[in-house]
Parts: sequence; C-alpha cells; structure tokens
Amino acid sequence: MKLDLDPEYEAFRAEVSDTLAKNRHLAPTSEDKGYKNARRIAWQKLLIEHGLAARTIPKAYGGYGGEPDILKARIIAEEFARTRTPGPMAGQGISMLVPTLLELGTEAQKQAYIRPTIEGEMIWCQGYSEPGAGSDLAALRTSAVEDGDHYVINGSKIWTSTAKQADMIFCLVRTDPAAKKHEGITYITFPMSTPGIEVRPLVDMTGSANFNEVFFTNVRVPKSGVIAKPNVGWQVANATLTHERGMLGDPNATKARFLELVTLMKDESVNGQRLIDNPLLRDRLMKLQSEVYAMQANGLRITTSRLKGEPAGLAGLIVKLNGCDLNHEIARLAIDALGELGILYEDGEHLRADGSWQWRYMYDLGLIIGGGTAQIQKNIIAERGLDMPREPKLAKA
Amino acid sequence: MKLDLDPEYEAFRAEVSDTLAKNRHLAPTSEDKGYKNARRIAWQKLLIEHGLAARTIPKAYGGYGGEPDILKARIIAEEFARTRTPGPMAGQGISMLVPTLLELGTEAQKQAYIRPTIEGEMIWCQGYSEPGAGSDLAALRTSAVEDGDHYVINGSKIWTSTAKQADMIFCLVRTDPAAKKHEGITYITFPMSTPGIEVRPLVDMTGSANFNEVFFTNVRVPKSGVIAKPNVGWQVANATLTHERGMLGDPNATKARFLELVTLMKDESVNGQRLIDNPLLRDRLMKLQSEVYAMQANGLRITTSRLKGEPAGLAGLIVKLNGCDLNHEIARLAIDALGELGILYEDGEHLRADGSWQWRYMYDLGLIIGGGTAQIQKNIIAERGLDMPREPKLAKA
Amino acid sequence: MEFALSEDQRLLQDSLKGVLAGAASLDQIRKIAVGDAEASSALETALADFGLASLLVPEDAGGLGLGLLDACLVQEALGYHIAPSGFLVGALAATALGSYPDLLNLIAAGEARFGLAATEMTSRRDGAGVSLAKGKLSGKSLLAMNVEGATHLLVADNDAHLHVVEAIKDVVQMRTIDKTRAFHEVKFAGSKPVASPETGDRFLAVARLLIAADTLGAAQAMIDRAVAYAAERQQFGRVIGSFQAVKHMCAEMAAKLEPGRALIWHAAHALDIGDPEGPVMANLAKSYVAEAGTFIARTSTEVHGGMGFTDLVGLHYWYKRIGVNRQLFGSPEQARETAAELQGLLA
Amino acid sequence: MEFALSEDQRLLQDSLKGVLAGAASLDQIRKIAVGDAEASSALETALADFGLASLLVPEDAGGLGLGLLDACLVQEALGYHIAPSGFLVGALAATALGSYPDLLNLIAAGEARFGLAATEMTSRRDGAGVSLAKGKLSGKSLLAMNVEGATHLLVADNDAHLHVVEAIKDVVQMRTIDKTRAFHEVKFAGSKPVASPETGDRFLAVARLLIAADTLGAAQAMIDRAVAYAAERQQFGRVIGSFQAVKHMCAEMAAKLEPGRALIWHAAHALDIGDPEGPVMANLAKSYVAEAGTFIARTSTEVHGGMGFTDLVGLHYWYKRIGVNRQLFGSPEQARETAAELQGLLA
Repeated sequence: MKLDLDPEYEAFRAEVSDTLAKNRHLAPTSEDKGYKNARRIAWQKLLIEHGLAARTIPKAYGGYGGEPDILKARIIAEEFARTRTPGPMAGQGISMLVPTLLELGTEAQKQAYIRPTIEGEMIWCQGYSEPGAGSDLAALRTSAVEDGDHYVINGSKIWTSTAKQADMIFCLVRTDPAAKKHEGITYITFPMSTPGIEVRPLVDMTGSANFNEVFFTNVRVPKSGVIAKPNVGWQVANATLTHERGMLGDPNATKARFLELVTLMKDESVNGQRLIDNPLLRDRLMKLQSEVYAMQANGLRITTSRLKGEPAGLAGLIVKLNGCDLNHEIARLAIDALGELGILYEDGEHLRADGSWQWRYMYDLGLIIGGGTAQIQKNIIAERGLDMPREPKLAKA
Repeated sequence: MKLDLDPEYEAFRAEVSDTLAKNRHLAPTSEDKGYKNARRIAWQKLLIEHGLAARTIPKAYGGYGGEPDILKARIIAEEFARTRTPGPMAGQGISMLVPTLLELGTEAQKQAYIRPTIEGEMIWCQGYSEPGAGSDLAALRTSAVEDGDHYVINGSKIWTSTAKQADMIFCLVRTDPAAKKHEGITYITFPMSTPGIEVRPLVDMTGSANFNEVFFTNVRVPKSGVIAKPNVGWQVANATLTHERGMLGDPNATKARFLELVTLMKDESVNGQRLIDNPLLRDRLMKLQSEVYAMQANGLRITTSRLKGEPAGLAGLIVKLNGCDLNHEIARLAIDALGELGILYEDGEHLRADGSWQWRYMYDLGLIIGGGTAQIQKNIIAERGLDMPREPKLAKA
Repeated sequence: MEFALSEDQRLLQDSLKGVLAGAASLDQIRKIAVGDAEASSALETALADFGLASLLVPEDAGGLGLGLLDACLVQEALGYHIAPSGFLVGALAATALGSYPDLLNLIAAGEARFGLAATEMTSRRDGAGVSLAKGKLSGKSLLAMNVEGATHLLVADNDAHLHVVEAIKDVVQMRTIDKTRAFHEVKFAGSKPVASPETGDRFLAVARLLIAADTLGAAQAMIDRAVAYAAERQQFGRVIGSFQAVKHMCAEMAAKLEPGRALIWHAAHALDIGDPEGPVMANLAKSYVAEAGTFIARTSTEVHGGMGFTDLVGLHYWYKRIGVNRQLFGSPEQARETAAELQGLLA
Repeated sequence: MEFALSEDQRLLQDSLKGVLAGAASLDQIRKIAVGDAEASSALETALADFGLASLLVPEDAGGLGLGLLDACLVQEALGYHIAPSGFLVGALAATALGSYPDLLNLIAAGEARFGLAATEMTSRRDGAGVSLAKGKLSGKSLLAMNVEGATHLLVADNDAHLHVVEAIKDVVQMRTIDKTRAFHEVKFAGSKPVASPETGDRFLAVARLLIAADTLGAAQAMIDRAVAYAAERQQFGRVIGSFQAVKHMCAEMAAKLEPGRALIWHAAHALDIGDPEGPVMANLAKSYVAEAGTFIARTSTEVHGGMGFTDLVGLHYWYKRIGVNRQLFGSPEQARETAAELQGLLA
C-alpha cells in the first residue's frame, strides 16, 4: 500500500503544472462558446502539442504519440482541476470513435477522421439506442439495405447528444434482418449532412434538451463508412460501450459534489440554526461521506488494478450502480436541507447554486437509468461478479 | 366512515365484560402449564359455553353455535386483552383443521375430531412444509403408497410446531407421483402415536426449538384419515393456508409492541440523556409510528371489507409483507436504542425485558421468511394486486 | 363500525375525476405549464362549476358543509391529475375561519378567493418573516401559494398566529421545478388584518394532511403508469412487467403507498370528529406519504427507463409534484417532530 | 502509487485463513459456543502459534512490527470464520502502549494478555463508570471484553483516559446473543494503574476500525454462503440463484460491502502513515460497514429461506456476530458524530 507517487511522477506533475501556468493566458474563457470556436480549437492543439490531450494517439494521426500511462493521465486531470484551467475537449468522437478507429479502422479512415476529431474540427454523435431498444440495445431495428456501393438507411435513434452540432455520426444499423439478434448489426459512419436525416431535440425532465432523437428516411450512405466489416457491429461497439459505462460514477466528481454540500450546510441557516447543526441532516451528511470515501477508496483500488493490467472484478462492476445512486442521494440531501427553498429552479433571488441541486437530482436519475438501468447493473454484478446463473431461456409462447 | 360501534354491539361488549368479570377466578394461572392441564381445559369449556370460544362451531360438534360476526369476534378479543384475562386456546388444530373438517370432512370425521379439538383434549400438528419444498410447497415429496385400506408413508416434514405434544397430525402427502405437481397430493390425518414417526426438535437462531422436524419411516395409516378424497389435497389445504398467511402481521400486536418501545425510550437513559431525547432515535421512533398507524388504519379497512363480504384487495395482500417487516424494524430500533446493552440475552442484571427485543428481532425475521418469503409476497402483490404477468414458463433445459 | 368511503364520497371523487380527465388531461396540463391562460381558466372554471370552493364551508354559511375526509378525496383527485387548484388554500381558509361567518359567506359565494403566506410557520430563511405591530403586518413571506387572483391572503406571523388581509400587490413570482403551480414572494407594508382566527395545532395539521392527500394521488398515478407501461414495453422478447425485478419494484411501490391511503382517511375522520389524536395522525400522514412518495417518484421513473426521464411521457410532472409537496408545510422530519411534540414526547 | 495488498499481506491473510479453516470450522465454533474448553483452547493455541499476539508490537520491543492494515486483515479473517480471539484487544493494547516498552515486551512474549473495559467511553448506563481518585480506580464497567485469562486490563475512566491495571477478580459474566465471545461486568475497588497511556482520538478510531474489519469478514462470509446456497437450492424446478429477485439481493449485498473493504484499507493505511484524516476515515468505516453488515445479515438470511432461520446451517452465528459488532465501541450514529466532530463540523 503506497498512496504517494514515485519521484518520476512528481517531476511529471511539476512539468504539467509549469506548462499550464505558462500557457494559461491562451485558454478559452467563458466568452468562447460553441464547438468550433477558434480559441478553443487553438487551445486543444496546444494541449496536444504538450501531451496534455490526445496523449496516446499516434503522431501520424495528429496525436502526441505518448505511451499509455494511467498515472500520468490522472496527474494531468488533477492538475487541470487544481489550477482550474479549462481542460481538453471531450465528446463521443474523441472518447469512443477514435479508440474504435485505432483498433479496427482502415488506414484511410484513420487518416480521414482521427486528426480533425481530436483537434475539435470534426464533431461526432453516436447512434446506438432506439426508442424500442433501451436496455435491450441489440434489439435495434434501424435498417440499412444494400444498394450497390451504398446502404439506404431507415429508422430512428434516441439519446443522441450533440446531434445538432455533429458533422458525422457513428451508428449501429441492422444489415441482416434474418440473422440472430447480435449478428446482423453493422457499425457505420456517415455525415450528418446526408439528405434524409432529421434531428429533433428531446426535452427531458430537467426542462432542457440534453439529448436528441434522430430520424432517418431513405438516407443513402457509402459502404466505405463501415468500420471493420458488415454484421460484426455488435462486437465493434462493445469495447467502447464498456468504457462508457465505467465513466459513469466517477468518485472524484462525486467527492467534489459532496464538498459543495458540506459548504451549503455550513453556510445556510433555517429558523436561525445552521443546517449542519440539525442532527438529522448532519447524520445523513456523514452517512453520505462514508459512502463517498468508500467509493473513492474503491476507485483507488480500480486504478491500481488497471495499472497492473489486472481485472478490477467486483470493485469495478459496482461503480455505476453505487456511484450514480450516491450522486442522486447527495442532491436529495441538498434539496431536503434547503427545505421549501429546495424546490426553486431556473432563476430568482432566493435560488441557490443556480438550481443545480434540483438539476442534478433529476439528471442523476437519468444517469441511473441511462447506460444500463440499475436492474441491468444488478444482473451484471450477480452474473459476472458473483458467477450466479444467467436468466434462464423462456419457453416459446 | 364510522369508527364507533352500534348500541347492539356496545351491549354485547358489556355482556362479555360481565361474563369475564364473573368467571375470571376460574381462569388458569401461570401455574397451569402444558397442553392438557385440567384447569385450562375446564376454562376452555366454560368459554365455549358462554360463546367466547369456538363461537361459530355448530353445537352438534361441541361449539357454541353462534352466527359468524367479525365485530363480535373483535369485541371478544378486545375484552380479553383489556381485562388481561387468559383467552381461549389457539393452535393449528383449532384454527386450521377444524374449519377444513367443517367444510370437507365426513360426518364421522367431524364427530370424532371437532369436539375434543376445540375443548383442548386433542392436540394437532401440521405437516405441510418439507426441507426440500419451502416456498415451493407443492414440490413436497413425502410419499404415501396404497396398501389395502391403508397408506404407507415415508418422508419428512419441517416447521412442525407442537409435534412433540400433538395427538394427531394433518398432513400433505404425495399419493400420485406421476401426476402434475399440484394434482397428486392428498390431505390426510392420523395419530402421532403411529409406529415409525420420529420427532426431532429444530433449534433455530433464537436458541430455542420453536419448531420440529418429523420423520416418517413406513408409517401405516388408515385411508379413513383422508379428508375429501385422494389427490385433491392441494385444494383442501389452500383455503386455510390463505387464512394462516393473513394472521401474520396483525397490526394490533404491532401497535402493542410499538408502545412498549415508546416506554423503553422514555424510561432508559444513556450518558445521562433519555433515549427519546436523542433526535436520531426519536425521528426513527416517529417514522415507525407513522407506519404502525398506517397499518392499523389499513387493518380497519380490511375488517370493514370482511364485514361487507367484499375482497380486501391490495390492502389485504400487503399485510404480511409490511407487518412482518415493521415488527422486525421495531425490534431493531429497540436494540439500537439500547446500544451495547442491546446485545444482552437470556438473563442477567442488566438485561431488559427478558431479552425479548433480541428474541423478536430474530423470530420476526423468521416470520418474514416463514409462510411465504418477502419475495413470494411481492410476487403475489404484483400478480394478484396489480394484475402483472406471471413468471413466464421456462424452456426445458 | 365502517372504515370505508360512503357512497356519496365515492361519487364525489369519481365525478371530480371525470371532470379532471377532461380539463386536466396531460395535454391541458402541458399547456398550463407553459402559461396558456385559456387552459388555466378552463380548468379553473370547471373546478368552480363543480363547486369546490364551498365544499368545506358550513351549510349555515351557504356551503356544502362537507368534512376533511371529503376534502382529502378532492385533493387526492387533484394530485392524481396534477391539477393546479386553489382548493387546498380555500379549504384551509374555510376550516380556519369558522368564527368569521361573513368571510365564509364570501368564500361559499365564490367572491372571496384566498392565497396563503405561511411558509415561515415551519421555516424562516433569507430574512423572511411577518411581524404584527400596532395592528399592522410588515415583513415578507416566501413561497406564498395561490396569490394570483386572490382577494384575500391568509398570513402567518412570526408567532405562528394567523391573519387575513386583503389582496397584496407587492408580489414577485418564485419559479420552482413545478411549472403548473405558481409561488410568490409577498411583501407586507402595514396591511391591516381583517380577521385573526385562532386555530391551534389544527391549522398546520390540516395543511399537512391535505398536501399528503395530494401526494397520495400523484403517487398512485405514478404507480398506475408504471404498471401500465410495464405491461406494454417489450425488452429482451417479453414485456418488462414479466421480469421479477420490475414486478417487485411495482409491488414495493404499492405496498408502501396503500397503507398511507388508510392513514389519511383515519386522520381526516379523526379531525372531523374532533378526536384529540387527529393532529398527531395528520402529521404522521404527511411524513408517511412524503417518504412513500419520494420512493415511488424515483421507482416509477426507473420502471419507465429512459422514457421516464424524457418529457415525452410527461411522467416528470408527477415526479415534481411529489418533490414539491415533500417540502411544503415542512419536511417529513418536521412533521414527525410535531407529532412527537403533540404527544408530549419532547423534553 | 499502489492501492492494494502486498504479497506479504495476502500471504498473511491466506495462511491465517488456512489455520482458521481447521481450528475455527463451524463444527469447532459450535463446540466453543456451548463452552467446550478443549475446542476453545485448541483455537487459542493455534492462533498463538500463528504469532498473532506480537503482530503489532514494534520490532524493537520483540514484536513483528506490522501495521494496522495487517491487523485489519487478521481481524477480517477472524470475522469471516466467526472465531473468538483476544487479538483485537491485544492489538489495541499494542498500539496504545507505545511508550511502555516493558509492557510491549510482555505482550510480544505472550506473557501479558489484555482485557478491555472501555464501553463507557461511548455509552454510560446503569450506574457504570470508572473514576480515578488519588491514583486509584473505582467503579464498574459493563461488557468488558476478553477478561477471562487476562493478566492486564485496559480501562477507560470517566474522562476517557486510559489506564492499565492488573487482572481484576471481581467479574460477572454478561450473556449476549453471541455465544462465542465472552463479555463481563468488571468492578474496580481501588486498583492502581501500572500505566496510563495518552492516545488521543486514535484509540477509539483503531478500536472502531478493527471491529469494522471483523464485520467486513463476517458479512463477506454471509454473502459467500448466500451465493453458494442459491446455486444449490432448487425451488419451482430451478436453482433459486436463477431468480432475478435472489440475484439482485446478492448483487445488492456485494455492491454495499465491497467499497467498505477499500475504505477499511484506506483508513488503516492512513492511520499507519499518520495521515491526519486517518481517524475520520476509521470512524466512517465503522459506520459504513456496520450499516452494510446489518443489511447483509438480514438479506443473506432471507436468501437462505427457512434454513437461514434454523441452527442447521449455523448462519445465525454470523448474523449475531454482525449484530453485536454494530453496537460495540458505539453505534454507527456515534461513529458518524465522532467523524463530524473530528472535522470541526459540530457547533
């Protein structure tokens, strides 16, 4: 057990800190909005150049060309957070499409897409989920019918964030309707400007449209957009899906949220008493702290497993279930602590933290459901973590 | 909505109270132990004579011969409780076998068994559950093979309370192993003195043997003990089983337990502070009170439905699940409130309430499981209360 | 003994639900939520025509003389249909103003419409609070209810005494997650009370009971919607309602809520007949139903999966109704503490 | 950075588990529970041979000089096997007596065996409490641990100061639900402390951490047993582990407990390296694992159905171990309050 870092890494931390201090004046400000903002793109390029973004992407495709190093990645993230410097761009293109291309793309696809994606010149959206296929993702029905060297796509996708802004989409479509559920799916990329695509914002319970629906009507796209080959799309998508699931429930984000709650409870008073001096609220706060600390320690365990190239086992499988629930409960306590004022939203003199506690209370419930409901997570924990039997097959009705 | 009783019933209450006051000196005392105690039997006969026990059993079979009246039954129970007079005998013979005989027994069976049973001269035990068939009661395997006008029984039963004291057993056995699970079962009665029966006390987590196991080795019993006819035992048993399930979770017993907890928390102090003055314990207490009151009101609703001969619906289906859990939680708060002293058991100067809180904390968990686990209860609520689909049939492995 | 609704009570609730099915359909509620004045006034008119205003006003003051149990049934139906309505505040005013026949007459005739500024009875923050000096009220109250269109305000001062004042102009809307019901900050600058009723523990108990009934209705609607959705939605080749996990979620929701219904009936009846345990039961009912409602709001949304999170099925209106109700008139913890206090359990 | 057990630590725990699989098999534990002296002393000897007594004693005082993380691993193994042992109290004594090399030498040599009378540090009831006057201790302490066979007692006085006295004869056994571990009432009549160590917040933090590790082990055993039982037990023509409800019960147990393991490691390591957050973490660990343990004790029993309630499978030994541990050294609520206090969150 050793929680401090080797000198080599401390030196690296100093170097990162130094780079950020020297260049911080070039970082985008709150004025620099939108996806293709010139200052944001310039900042991203600078970060790549210094190995603070796209660190492990080969130089040939526009990356920094560094070796994978989980600790260095963590140090970089910590330094951005500590110095409150705007971080590298994120998005489904960078986090999901690029790793997929590196593993399975053709040389032409890599050349065409990776550099503009990581530099923020090309925005992607993801077309996986469908209204009729939620937890049962493989039940997707958007069809792609061959027509010479093109496919013609019909159907619809849901939960597509950034669909309005995206240049390109990576998408799962059914190319062989006769095949078994998991075997007729193809992973394909194409421009969002292709005729026949309609994007409708999907308003959710928070009152804003954090996602979209995307409708395809006779959308003709070239076969060259297929990644790997036709009908293996399920396998292509799966590696990065696992990655996405792991991202939900980040314990450091949870801890930051918890600390905001502590501040709130120390600063706010009701009936002349600080919230933290209410024994019931304080006890709930401390109970949450025990869970926050436990999930943080659990996260350190997972990081160490990754460093050693070992599977994280149960410690890894529970992160999404516990982490999302914990976030929701933190928001719930904040609202309960604020009492009647906890119901305020949007704006107004008495609103606290821009209404973000209520926003989180709702959005976090969305995350409990999204990327695999709590029920699906429990199935996974039981089957993969505890080796319990899978759901038995049903008799044909 | 009307919570007081009609004058007719208030008059009945006065009459019951009067009868009890006049005869109380004849009631058994703590000295009068055991099942066949003469004073207890005499008291039972006196209660029957006055219509305070076996009230609706026909006179021809030794009962009082009164009309069924839920309110009168309740008034009788309340008056026994209020005046702290020892009540009528209870037991599986009286509560389960007698109603079954009245509905389905032959005249000879009724004549032979009902009077001695309700008078406490004949003690019964129940042989339903088996070690291999718990929630899945119909999977029972104790076999009864025909041999002339007898059956020869082999197998074992579990959860048989009073097996040691019982004269007779009513029992479910498999008479047709080739039939479907629910269709080869027979409901049969026979003496516990029949050769080949062994009773082993079953020690449970409370440390005492509240139940037994019963083993049958070539037990030869006459066919005349069959109730109704062979192979319909599942239907015979089911009506009274439903009745048994309804008994678990009685809200009045729960309320009495809750009031004991209030007294405990007012009387006990730790670190110089009354337990009830601890805000965390008090809040838990009041939360339990809200649940106790809710279940009590729910119970009034059920009583009214019964009075009207209407089905109690959801209000009835939830009683076992909620009531047993609530009892367990009341015991849990008592133990938590007692803190370190809450772990004491059996005897000793510092023990509270004879260790009954710990005993209940364990026994109530047994009741959560017994008579249909919480999971089975939830299936029932979903399927019968909410009309949700049954578990789909599985494909053959 | 009969612990059940009377035929009249069932009829009252059923016919009100009939009215609400039209005037407070989800489509209408969506319109109201975005400020469609026509939809709002259609609902208001429908409820006024139904005669809600005079429900709790005694017969000799021109009302229907019904009781709190009836009021709870009305409020439950309103909650079930997430319908905004001045009924709750009007009912509170009617029960509080027993010794002011003139005001009761106005209420019964639909001429007096009450707003309520009583948040500070349970929680005072941000410098809010109303004080009475030389017969005049000054200060401010947050999250006042039904202020728009009100002819009178029922106000709680810093000593928890109630007063009636005529409509206040100095109000600012406070936006909450619930777009169907309006809340305001109200400033008092020397208003003179036209009445100052004494109601003891009863006022807060009735307020909490009615809000519990509202949550009961909203939570029941969320259960009904979850069960219906689970019977339709297919995943993995079967309706999700056939999965044990989903069945158990629905069973747990029903098992938690159903006793709350009986508790509300019991509390309302106890208050109606003047049983001294009435206020205790009402406070416990608020606590019970608020906790059950929080569980149900989340669980029903989870049963709906991603759809529950979207605006498409509109489930969030009920989620927010329950969330707001939890805080109104004090938290479940505060209601439990009041119940403890009423029973002499506080040191 | 490496947040994981070392090879040595894994070896320590595995080899101890090997010893316990024999000397603390369920059959042996059943014997110990009914007072079989032979079984007790066989276990005691096996653990002494393993060298548990000297584990936390510094090397320069003749011990192994291991840390709290190692001690937690030992305690977890003991809890997993519901083994009674003086290890916890011995470890507490070893960490408390750093400035008393003579006593440490005796501990390392197995010549000093410690009992603990410190219940009143967290809860004083029934007139208990120990006071120091003119250099002598008087009063009584309830639920003292490991008193039988002890040469010394570690005692907390009414000001939460610790003292070491030589063995006390005036003891009365206090029977608890846990038949494997003995507890006593101890009366002090003028005992003279032979040592009075200062340990600050650390003592209670270490005690709570070790008891959390014990519960971690016991709860893990209950999960393992539930999963194994669910894989064997057939109902309705299939193993019950294939029912979604049973799977989810097991998944919930694992999801609740697993982070507690990491938290205990973290807290132990923080205390070992003198991180000022160590005591906070240790108190949070006690709270976390006690709550998870209570849930698991009940849920595992439910997964076992009726069998879980009987003595046949012996599951109740773990249920009771967890139940007793929850109360020892203070409730989860008290541990949380201590954590708040250590962070300066109390007014």
